[in-house]
Amino acid sequence: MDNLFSEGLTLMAFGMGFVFVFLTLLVFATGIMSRLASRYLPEPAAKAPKARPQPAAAGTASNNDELVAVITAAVHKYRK
Amino acid sequence: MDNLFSEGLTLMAFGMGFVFVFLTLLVFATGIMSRLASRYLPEPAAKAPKARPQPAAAGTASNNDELVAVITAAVHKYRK
Amino acid sequence: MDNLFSEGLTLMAFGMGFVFVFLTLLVFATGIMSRLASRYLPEPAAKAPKARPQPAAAGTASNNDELVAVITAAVHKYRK
Amino acid sequence: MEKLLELWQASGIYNISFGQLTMMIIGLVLLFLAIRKNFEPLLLVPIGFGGILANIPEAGLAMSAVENAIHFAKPEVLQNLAHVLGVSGTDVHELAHVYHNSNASTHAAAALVAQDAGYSNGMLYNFYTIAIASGAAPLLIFMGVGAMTDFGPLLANPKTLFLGAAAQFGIFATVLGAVALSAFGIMDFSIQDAAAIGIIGGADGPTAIYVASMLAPHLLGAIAVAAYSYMALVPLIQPPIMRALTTEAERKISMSQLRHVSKVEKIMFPILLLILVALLLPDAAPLLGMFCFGNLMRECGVVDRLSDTAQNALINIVTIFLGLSVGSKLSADKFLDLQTLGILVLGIVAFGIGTACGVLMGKLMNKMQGGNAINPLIGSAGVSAVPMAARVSNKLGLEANPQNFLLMHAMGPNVAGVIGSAVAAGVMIKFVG
Amino acid sequence: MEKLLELWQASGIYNISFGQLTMMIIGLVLLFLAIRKNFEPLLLVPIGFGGILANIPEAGLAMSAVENAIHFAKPEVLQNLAHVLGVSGTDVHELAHVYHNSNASTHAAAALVAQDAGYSNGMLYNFYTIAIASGAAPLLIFMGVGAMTDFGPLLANPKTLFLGAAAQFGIFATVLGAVALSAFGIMDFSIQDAAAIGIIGGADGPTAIYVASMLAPHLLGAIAVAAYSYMALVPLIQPPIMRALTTEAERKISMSQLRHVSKVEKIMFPILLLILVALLLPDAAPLLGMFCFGNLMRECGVVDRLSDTAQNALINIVTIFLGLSVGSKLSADKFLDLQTLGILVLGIVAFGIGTACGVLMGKLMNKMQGGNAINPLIGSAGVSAVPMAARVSNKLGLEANPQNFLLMHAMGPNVAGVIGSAVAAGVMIKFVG
Amino acid sequence: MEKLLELWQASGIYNISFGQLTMMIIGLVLLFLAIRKNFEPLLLVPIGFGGILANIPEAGLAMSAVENAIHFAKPEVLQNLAHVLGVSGTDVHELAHVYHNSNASTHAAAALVAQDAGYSNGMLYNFYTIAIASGAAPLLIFMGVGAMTDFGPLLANPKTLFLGAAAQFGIFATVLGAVALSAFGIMDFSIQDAAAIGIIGGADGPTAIYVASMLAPHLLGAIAVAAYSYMALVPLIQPPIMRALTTEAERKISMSQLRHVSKVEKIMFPILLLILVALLLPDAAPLLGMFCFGNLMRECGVVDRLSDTAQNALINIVTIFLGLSVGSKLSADKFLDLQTLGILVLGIVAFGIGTACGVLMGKLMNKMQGGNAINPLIGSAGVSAVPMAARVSNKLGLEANPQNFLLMHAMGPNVAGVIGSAVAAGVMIKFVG
Ligand code: NA
Ligand code: NA
Ligand code: NA
Repeated sequence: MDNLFSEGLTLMAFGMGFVFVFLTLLVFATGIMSRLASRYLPEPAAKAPKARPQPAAAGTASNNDELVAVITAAVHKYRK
Repeated sequence: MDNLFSEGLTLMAFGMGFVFVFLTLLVFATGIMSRLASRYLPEPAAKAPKARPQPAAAGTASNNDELVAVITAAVHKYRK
Repeated sequence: MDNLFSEGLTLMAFGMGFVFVFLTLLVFATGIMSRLASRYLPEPAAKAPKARPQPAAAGTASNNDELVAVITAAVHKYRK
Repeated sequence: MEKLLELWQASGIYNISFGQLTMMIIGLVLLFLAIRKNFEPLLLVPIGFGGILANIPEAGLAMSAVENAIHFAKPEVLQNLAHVLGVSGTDVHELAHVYHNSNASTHAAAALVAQDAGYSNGMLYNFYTIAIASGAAPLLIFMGVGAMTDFGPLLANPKTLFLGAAAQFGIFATVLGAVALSAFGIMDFSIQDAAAIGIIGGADGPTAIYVASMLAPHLLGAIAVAAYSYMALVPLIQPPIMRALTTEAERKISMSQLRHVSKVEKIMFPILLLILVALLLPDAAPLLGMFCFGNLMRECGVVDRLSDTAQNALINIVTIFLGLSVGSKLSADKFLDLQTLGILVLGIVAFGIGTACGVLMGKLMNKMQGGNAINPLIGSAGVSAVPMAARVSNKLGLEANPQNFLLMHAMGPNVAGVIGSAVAAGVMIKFVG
Repeated sequence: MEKLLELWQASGIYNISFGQLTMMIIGLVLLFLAIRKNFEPLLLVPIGFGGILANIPEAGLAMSAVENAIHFAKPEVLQNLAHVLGVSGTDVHELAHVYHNSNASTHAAAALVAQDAGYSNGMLYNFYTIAIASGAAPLLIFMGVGAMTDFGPLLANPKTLFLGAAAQFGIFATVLGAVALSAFGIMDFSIQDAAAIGIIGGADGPTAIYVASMLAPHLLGAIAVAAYSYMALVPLIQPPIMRALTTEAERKISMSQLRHVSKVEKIMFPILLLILVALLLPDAAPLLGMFCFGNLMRECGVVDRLSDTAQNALINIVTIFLGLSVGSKLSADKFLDLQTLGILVLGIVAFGIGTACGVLMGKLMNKMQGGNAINPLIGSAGVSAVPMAARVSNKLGLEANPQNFLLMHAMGPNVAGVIGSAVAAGVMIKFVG
Repeated sequence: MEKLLELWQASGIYNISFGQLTMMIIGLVLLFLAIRKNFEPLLLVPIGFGGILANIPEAGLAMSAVENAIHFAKPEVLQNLAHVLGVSGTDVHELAHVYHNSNASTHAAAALVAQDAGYSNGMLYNFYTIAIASGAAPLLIFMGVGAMTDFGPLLANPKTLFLGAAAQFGIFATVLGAVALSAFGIMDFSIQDAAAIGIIGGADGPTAIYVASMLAPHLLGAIAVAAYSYMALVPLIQPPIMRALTTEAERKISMSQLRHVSKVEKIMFPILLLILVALLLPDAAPLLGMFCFGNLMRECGVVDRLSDTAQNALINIVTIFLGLSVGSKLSADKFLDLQTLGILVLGIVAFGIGTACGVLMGKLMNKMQGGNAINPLIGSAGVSAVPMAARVSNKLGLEANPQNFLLMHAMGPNVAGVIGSAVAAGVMIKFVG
């Protein structure tokens, strides 16, 4: 009986302790990260990537390409 | 030979018998259910639930919430 | 050492050889297929099938049917 | 030069057997029927393609690791397998025969030997094991079908359930036909085979595959192909029978509009059906349980995202695997057999008898209700083949009377037929499974 | 006639036990709560339905092949099983008991015997093995939840993580309560059971199922039902506690608008969290790893098609299987037990203590920051139950001050609570797993 | 206090090895390349994240149950394992070594021992077993790619298949390079390793993963990372080679518009390709069979819901699991090796040679057709890397002549390259598999 109860107490002490330690560290790490991000990687720079529309895994974007090709070919003819 | 054929006959007799018994019971049960439903749970009452839009399994509806919060904050400011 | 290298050489010779034989056969087969297709199965005939809208695997298209039935019933009444 | 010979001797042309060639042509015919003739393409395209893949010589896509090991017949591997299987010689036919008739632990031991020798299960064999042998794929498809089914017309007129019951006579008459063929020595079907063949008359793909996988896996390919082909042929098979058994006057009967069915009734019906199944026929519980679950998700209105997935992404994924897996059973040694011919003949007989019984029951019910209440044409929809059979009823009704719209009335027996054949499946699994 | 008797003796009515009947009614009640009362329907509809399926007599849907073989008790099968299990007699209860306590190789051998005798695993048993026993389903749901979670409010005010930490006290207090019940001889919970019960207080379905499947699979059904039911009851459980612990003045506190959070911060947060987990608590790595992966897919902006699938098709498919699998644990012999009552009581205590600690921590933080910066009502959201608990905070805030919009401020502790209970889960798996 | 020590000694910081730290940094670099530099993010985000997860100390996510049991080294568990593995001592390195070299039945027995001791397979290990070791994931991705591929440009000008053939020389030249490195004692690659490395030059992710999983699973991580990285680098790697090998006049060649390709041709092409594969190279049947199946579903027009699922939900789900599974092979002991450096160098050589051979074949074909019919720039697209390589051809064409649109002309060799490398894969599996 005593044994089980003390196990429970230990679990509570270490569990809550660990949760607080972990989340406290996370508070600090997040703060540092946010400060670094706002200093070295301000918003506009961050928005620059992610331009290209994504094809599927190793897939073909041939539909788009076809469209592009058709349009460009049309433009090409028109200019002649 | 006889044995296989009589097995087939038994299967037919019991199979068709059971199908009819089962579906007859279902006809009666459905009839009773429909009568009970129309008496005790008429249509308008039945429509009442299913109001809340459903979030994903244990998920966050933060997008909606964000929208709501932005709008309410805007309204809030405007009124000041 | 010699053995491994000769294995590599064999693999290269047979591999490239086979790739070329295979794709050459494919060029010819494709050419024949295209010619047969354009002669015996010209475009309009090819477009004919695929009319029916597809229900799910063994599924019910009862929604469409319901719509059709409601509309036809309405037309029916109107004409009386 | 030696390598060139090796490549040639490993090629398909060198190894192809007449049976494999025939099966590949049959696969192409199935693809043609599916693509050009619109024969249940969602199933017959994967089945046909899977059939071709399964018969590619030397690729062993539909074979287990042990079968592949026996096929390639390296002496030391055969000796190890013979040791595990308890066979004295290393004759490949004897090994294959003993392997197929050995128990589960011997199977497992042989699989380890083949794996050690570097052989692995073919892709289609794996798909079959996971999708069909486990029973999962037909059940998941049934869940999706449940999520697509509207029981409204059935609830508006529950008596149409009798039409769905009568049409199941096709199943059992065919069972009798199959055992008769065996009894007279024409074919060699066991009672299990006969039951699995009969279920073709249920006109329900997943039910047929589920029953065949449990009672007669060696006939699964032929049964599935027959079931889906005849379902596609419903517009050709049913009309002559329907015309022969009804009078012009009967076909002209116009049915009164169906009453409105409330949401509560639709929610409670799948639960009611589940309880009846649970109390009366536990062997039908997997099939009808998943069907009711799908339907409850559809109707309850609070899990629409699950219902949508069950009707789309999930059923499509499962259909792909199910079709390829069925195709894996189209191997020459099992399909090119007199039995397949028997299955095809019995299958169409089953469809015909089911249609006839449905129509006759419709005539009987019409007579009992005064002769002007029920158009017997809706009886044929009791075989299921949802929604094709209901459309056929509607078409014949319009032919007789251009103001006669039977579609919604035929949807009742149509979905009743799904329940009916699942109940019949449960009875057969109970008695001969 | 004999067959008729056989059919009757195999029917559900003939075989149903009182426990099975009770469990089927409980399943119906769960469906009622889910459909009519909107109790977390996405989980409780499949769980309730699965519970009914699992209790259909003779169907054995939730039983393994060996359990089915023992249930049907054919003498020669029992003898073979007794041989494999090393038991002298063929008493079914003894066989079942020895089977459940035997090691993995004996299990495998018994499974082969049952398979040879023609028995197979029930459908729900297979689903449970693949979805839950492997740990896969809760982890994939957690990935999807990660892909749906916006850490913006948390990043704007990281101190709200403390609120998410405080609310986890409910978990550990409940563990203590459970061991106390055992210590005083009222119940009989092991420390593993106690830990699994405590996690109900985490108010996070997938975390609760994951922990229960590892520490106390026999309690999984009751724990999952309690967790989802109480999450649905959050709007009833939390408000009285929140009102009792706060003053009117505190509830009126208006919080300043959250700062804008940049895309880079949102991308880096899941990586930062993953690294902290990796360095400090590897046992939480599966749960938080998948959560962070889902969130990174959401925020990184270059894999939107994967993120969409994780939030829709994949999470829906997994939810269907997870729900049915949890339902398979609602068998009479495990659920109809005093322990379940204990679990239900302890679960609600856990929710209450978690709520209270969150609010008290909110009061403390408010005091430390001058008394007008933090509305303690957002503390209760630290239990998670996303987004219900945050909505409750918002509602009580609006009651006190109609201009007081707490929703976004409460989302911070709300998602912090998800992290907090996953960390708590990791600690418990580490210490008692 | 003791518990505190235990917690500390089980933490990542305490246990992390230099190799694990390095691999976690490599994982972060892959994430950076994927997210910021758009290096094939759909694969490299899951691979990079999986690599980090696999290297979390003590979590054992990429390890089997037996490896985890050996890692935690409880004396009695080690003794049981030693007994099963037939080792006298309990030295962990010896046990691990014997385990990795033991046969399938010993593996199975060791797994049961580990399971009895409470150890289980890591999550990523399970994903790898199901997704990659079975061969399923690359094949399903290939099916999806087939469903996304338009063979129109290829059918309009089938001779571009020769360009796709020529570019495969990169694969075999690299095989020769790898065996040369071994022959001169610089590296230690077997012929299987060499073949798997060569396939990087095929510029096709799923093909590379499929071949590597069959011929050299220990190199899979490095090969997959190299393949996807170089595919992302195609716009940097190819242009200098293309400019060096062509004259300004050649780059200016304008190609005549492609003829219209009928629907029937598009439907028949995948069937034709399948038959050729079946007859000539059964070892390529799984890869090209699934590719043709996907393409047939796309083109046949009667199974659009299956085709949509294959291109979206299914390929996305499989990509998530494939990526994480590949990441599980990024363990320090396998990746931080001189071999990886060799693989990276050989991989880029393969890309370069393939590009060059494609361009040279283009020049040859142009000469043979009068010197003004084929722009050699489209030859480089023969390596595949669909559609990146075709875009590069188009871009260089526009540079030389702003009216010169090569995109559609380059799509022909581009998809021909996919077929070409699958054929090459089949030959290598046949000869050295
Ligand atoms: Na039917
Ligand atoms: Na929580
Ligand atoms: Na290629």
